[in-house]
Amino acid sequence: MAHNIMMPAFKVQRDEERCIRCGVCVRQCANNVHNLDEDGWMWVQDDKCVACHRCAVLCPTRALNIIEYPLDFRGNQHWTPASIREIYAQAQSGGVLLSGMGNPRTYKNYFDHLLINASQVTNPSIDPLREPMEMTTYLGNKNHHSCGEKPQLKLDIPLMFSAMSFGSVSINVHKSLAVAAKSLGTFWNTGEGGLHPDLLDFGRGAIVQVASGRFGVHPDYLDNSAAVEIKIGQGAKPGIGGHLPGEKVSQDVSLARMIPAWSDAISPAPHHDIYSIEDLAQLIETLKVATRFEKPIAVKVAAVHNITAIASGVVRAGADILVIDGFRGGTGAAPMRIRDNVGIPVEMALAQVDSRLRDEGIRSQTSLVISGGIRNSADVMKAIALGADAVYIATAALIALGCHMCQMCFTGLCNWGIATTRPDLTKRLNPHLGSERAINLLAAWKHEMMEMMGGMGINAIESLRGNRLMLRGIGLSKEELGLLGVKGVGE
Amino acid sequence: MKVVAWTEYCLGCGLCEIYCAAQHDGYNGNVLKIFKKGRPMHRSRLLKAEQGTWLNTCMHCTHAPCINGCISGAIKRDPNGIVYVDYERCVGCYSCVMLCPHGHVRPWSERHQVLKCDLCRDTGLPSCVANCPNGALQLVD
Amino acid sequence: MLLNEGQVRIPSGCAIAGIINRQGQGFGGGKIIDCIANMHQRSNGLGGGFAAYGIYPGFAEYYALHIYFDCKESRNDCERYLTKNFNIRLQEPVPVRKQARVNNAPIIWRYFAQPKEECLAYTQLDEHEFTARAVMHINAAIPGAFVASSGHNMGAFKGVGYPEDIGEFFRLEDYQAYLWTAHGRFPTNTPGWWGGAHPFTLLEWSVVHNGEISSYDANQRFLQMHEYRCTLQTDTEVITYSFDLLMRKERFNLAETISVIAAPFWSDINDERIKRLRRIYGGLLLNGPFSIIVATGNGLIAVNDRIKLRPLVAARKGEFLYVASEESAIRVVEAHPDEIWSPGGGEPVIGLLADRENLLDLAPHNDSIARPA
Amino acid sequence: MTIINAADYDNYELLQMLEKMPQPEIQISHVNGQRYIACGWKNNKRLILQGTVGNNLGAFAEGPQIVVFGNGQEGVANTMNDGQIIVHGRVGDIAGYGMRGGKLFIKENAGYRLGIHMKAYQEKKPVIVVGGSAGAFAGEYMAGGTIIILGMNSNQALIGSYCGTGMYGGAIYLRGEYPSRNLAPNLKKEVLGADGLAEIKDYLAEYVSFFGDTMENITSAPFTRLSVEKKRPFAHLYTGFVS
Repeated sequence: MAHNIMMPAFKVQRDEERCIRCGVCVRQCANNVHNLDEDGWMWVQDDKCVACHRCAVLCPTRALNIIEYPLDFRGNQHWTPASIREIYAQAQSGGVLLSGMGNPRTYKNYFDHLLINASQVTNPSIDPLREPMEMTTYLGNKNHHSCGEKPQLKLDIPLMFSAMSFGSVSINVHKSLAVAAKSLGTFWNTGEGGLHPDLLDFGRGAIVQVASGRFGVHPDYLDNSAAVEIKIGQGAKPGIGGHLPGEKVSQDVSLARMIPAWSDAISPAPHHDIYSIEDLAQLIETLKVATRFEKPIAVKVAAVHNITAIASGVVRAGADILVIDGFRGGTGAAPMRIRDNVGIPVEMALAQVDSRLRDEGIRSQTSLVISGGIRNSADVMKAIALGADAVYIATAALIALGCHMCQMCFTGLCNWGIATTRPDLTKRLNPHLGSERAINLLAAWKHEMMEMMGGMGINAIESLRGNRLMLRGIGLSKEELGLLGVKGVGE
Repeated sequence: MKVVAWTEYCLGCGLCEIYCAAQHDGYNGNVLKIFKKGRPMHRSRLLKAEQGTWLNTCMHCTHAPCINGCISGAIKRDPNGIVYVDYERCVGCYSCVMLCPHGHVRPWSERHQVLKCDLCRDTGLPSCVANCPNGALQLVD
Repeated sequence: MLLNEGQVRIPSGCAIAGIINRQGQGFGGGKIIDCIANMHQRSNGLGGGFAAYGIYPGFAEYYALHIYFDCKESRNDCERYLTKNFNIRLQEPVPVRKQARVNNAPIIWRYFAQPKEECLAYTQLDEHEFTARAVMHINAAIPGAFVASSGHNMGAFKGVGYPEDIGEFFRLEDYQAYLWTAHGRFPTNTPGWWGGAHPFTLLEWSVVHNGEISSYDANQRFLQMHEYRCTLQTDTEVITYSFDLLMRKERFNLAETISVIAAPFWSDINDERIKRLRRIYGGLLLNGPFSIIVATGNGLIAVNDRIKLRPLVAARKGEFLYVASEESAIRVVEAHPDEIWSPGGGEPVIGLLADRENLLDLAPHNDSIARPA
Repeated sequence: MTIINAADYDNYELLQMLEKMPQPEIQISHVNGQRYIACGWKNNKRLILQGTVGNNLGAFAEGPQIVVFGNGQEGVANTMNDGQIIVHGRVGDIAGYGMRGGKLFIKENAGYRLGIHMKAYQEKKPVIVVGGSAGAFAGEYMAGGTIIILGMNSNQALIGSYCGTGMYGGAIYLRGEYPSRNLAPNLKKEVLGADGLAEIKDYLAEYVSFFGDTMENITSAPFTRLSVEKKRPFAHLYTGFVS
């Protein structure tokens, strides 16, 4: 192939006044951006930089800065620099463009157009510092005909760590989140890559996934869990399967996934035993039978156009927990075109599904958990007020562990030890520190939520669930307000 | 008290050495200043071996051979148990360098004295521990 | 506010079954009920139904209209329309029995009717086309009225419930049909509208179907060009109209019709004529998972999508042909078939009445309305 | 041996009863469509089933020995981790989906998508032997293990199209020809002589012991072996991209 005509995306700036040639950047960059010759000559390869900021953060003299490469194309509103660069990349390689994390584009974010209520005069607000405030919630089938018989999950905080498979993320991410979930009284999710033998003790605190590839799925895996989640789809890449390249299937990943090391791990697009809704009912029943009706069965779907009908079907198929993942949900790798163009915002999906299930009188048969781009406690509050029982977070948890959102997870060269299975990189995430940071984050969110609930005069999370009167829309059209089922500000 | 390295999480980034050097000799942790103006001498060394990297640092032994062998009484133990060098007294005989079974005491040739970890006894938490980006160093009793 | 089928598209999964006696010998509905009841777990109680052929031999020359009414007013409106356009030989309620698990049944009547000569002359339509349009008119324009079936000597019996309960409700054991099909439904959501249950019918066509047609909108927009209005927004309606267009109107034979709706991959088509059909009728390729049983008075055909994403089993015993989503559903009524097999993707199972074999054609044409007495 | 008449119970009663029965060997007669039998079992119980067994027989199981005198439906040995299922008849679609261990012997035909995404792991090497023919997409995404299709008790074509699409491990043995034009680009085929059957000789012997053909008869026809030529069929599908 001829000379690559792509210029770098980022420029690494080194302040020579400050650089002390200590070599920390050289040793920390897995992309080999920084180089130190024996004669003390420092040089950088900008085209390898992914702007993960590892070098800049660790540089003891703050000598490094990374900026977008200043050389820009001639201004064009249609042929943006990104669209031109994408064509260069495909013309060079002939490949499907791959990217990591969730949809980064400028679609409307409905969380940012919702405002939360507070009490003034007519009912008192509550001071969460001194008065009781209940954040406990239960997930599962709460149909009054079957209450008490169906297995439930008890959450001390309406937040859980969403599915990220070992392989796409490092073992230390799993360790961090497993420890954090236990300490917080909530659950983490294994993702579709099985459970590493080191984490067997944390299985009972885990929601274990059964996905189309059936990696690491065996009777002990199902038994040693809090709940089983059938992964139909994920928000970052609805409708397609997954592909963990052999380079990431290390000896350890091989143990958990139960496939030979260094072989590709391909998840088919569908579960081949689910081609229709009654097949989903069949797999749910199969898993219930296999776990002797002791575990709640969750079904995770991506938020797509027909989500209300899908949700109704999933509930009627017997799912105890319905998980809806919006198009901002993260991923280790997704074809960029799919990540950026397929699916819908989870806020809309949630509002519509909750209403639909209530209209059909089946909302109590299932708990509704949403995920996909939840950034802070206000997003969580809004989701619960729109009708969610609980919220899954993953990207936010990874950011707490150090992720800098460079979106290059699929390379396996994560400098923060998160999206990698290389031992030398994996060790960069100390799970003792990681779990502490994850606990801190959720404890802080929990406190913020208690403050906001107190402000509304509510002291139990159940009273917020589906309480859309606690929300008002701002800057939304009448149709959007209608779809969200909330009033406009001032109404 | 001593600093314990947790090999499992040591990245080998070398920041411990850098901050160690900067913390001493009046630089108060100013990395830039010591590297630009001074002569950075770190007290502990980052070791690299096949099985990984770790900070090799003084264990402040209860029966420290370096104290026993010091001909000028320059190596002392403070009330917290920290073994340190009194540079007023050190004459650079290097007995301690030879006596330490772990190589934790190094010659400081240009001053004709020795270097060893003093757990940053004048400034609080050892600088290596405070600046390890991955919690791989811990100060233990 | 929940919308009925017709106002919103409701995908569903299902169980299907069909039995034909190729000699045209009638048998009671108990057999087909046993058959579909065996696959109870494939439905969720929100829809079950049956189509039966040969049940009204005394009225064989009349269109047998099974109509569901929400209330008396809609019945009055509908009857006013019917008497204006049809000579009605007999009208009566469809006999039902109370069934604990079947609720909210509409008012269900049947009418044995023939288009009035003057209406045919005025509209210059043949009687099939005239009746088909009348059915579409009632469904679309008379509120609260829905035509469940409209063919000669046949009827659809469907409602909200498990199919075995619906069968009991409609007293199907009292009918003698030589061809039965059945459907157990697993809709993803439904307000519980009886009209939305399957089979879907048009004239003599009836279709039961398992799966979801991913190409639905492409298909229905193609059919629009041929003056079909897919008012119910169901996959089954699209399937029925596709068969009606290809076989009744365009007069393609079964093999040709199958080569359109479950078209082989381009790389597998050698026949120039089939290639040409696919080029022209590509818009009728039913894409996505399905197994369907299409029936008329002439017989039935069962077929899978071209990559066989739904299960389908067929069996033969003497003059009986059985098809069902699961083998056990056949075994429950015929423990020892002569032959039992799973057809491949796009490979039809054809069960025609013995005297129609040479037809290779399911369609009820004007010139072939002869039916077993 | 304990004998149960499945017709006396509904599906879930039957499953509950089986779960509680301590006997090592249980025979069930008049099975017709009962689903989920032996799902998730972690034991070495022996089950003898007479009739048409419902969907997902032995799914997620680890260890049970199941003999079916009759036919199986969809999802036989779905994601099975270990154990043995012997079907003296035919089975429906997606038999052995995601199977990781154990053996599945079928006397007659298998439906579509046989053994897709089957994978081997350490000492676990799943094996499927089909006496009859198999439908399309057999061995799709196959990552390990062995599928053997003998085409003997069948009047259908030995194997449907798209065999081994996306396969990246394991091997498929066909007793007969496989047309080159149908060969997926990532696969290679070899025509085997009698000595080429060494790897599967034991499995064939087991087949003979269950279903009573002769080894001579089986090995009288040439076998074709389909295996992976390019281990990483999708290695160049994607392009990383710093945007």
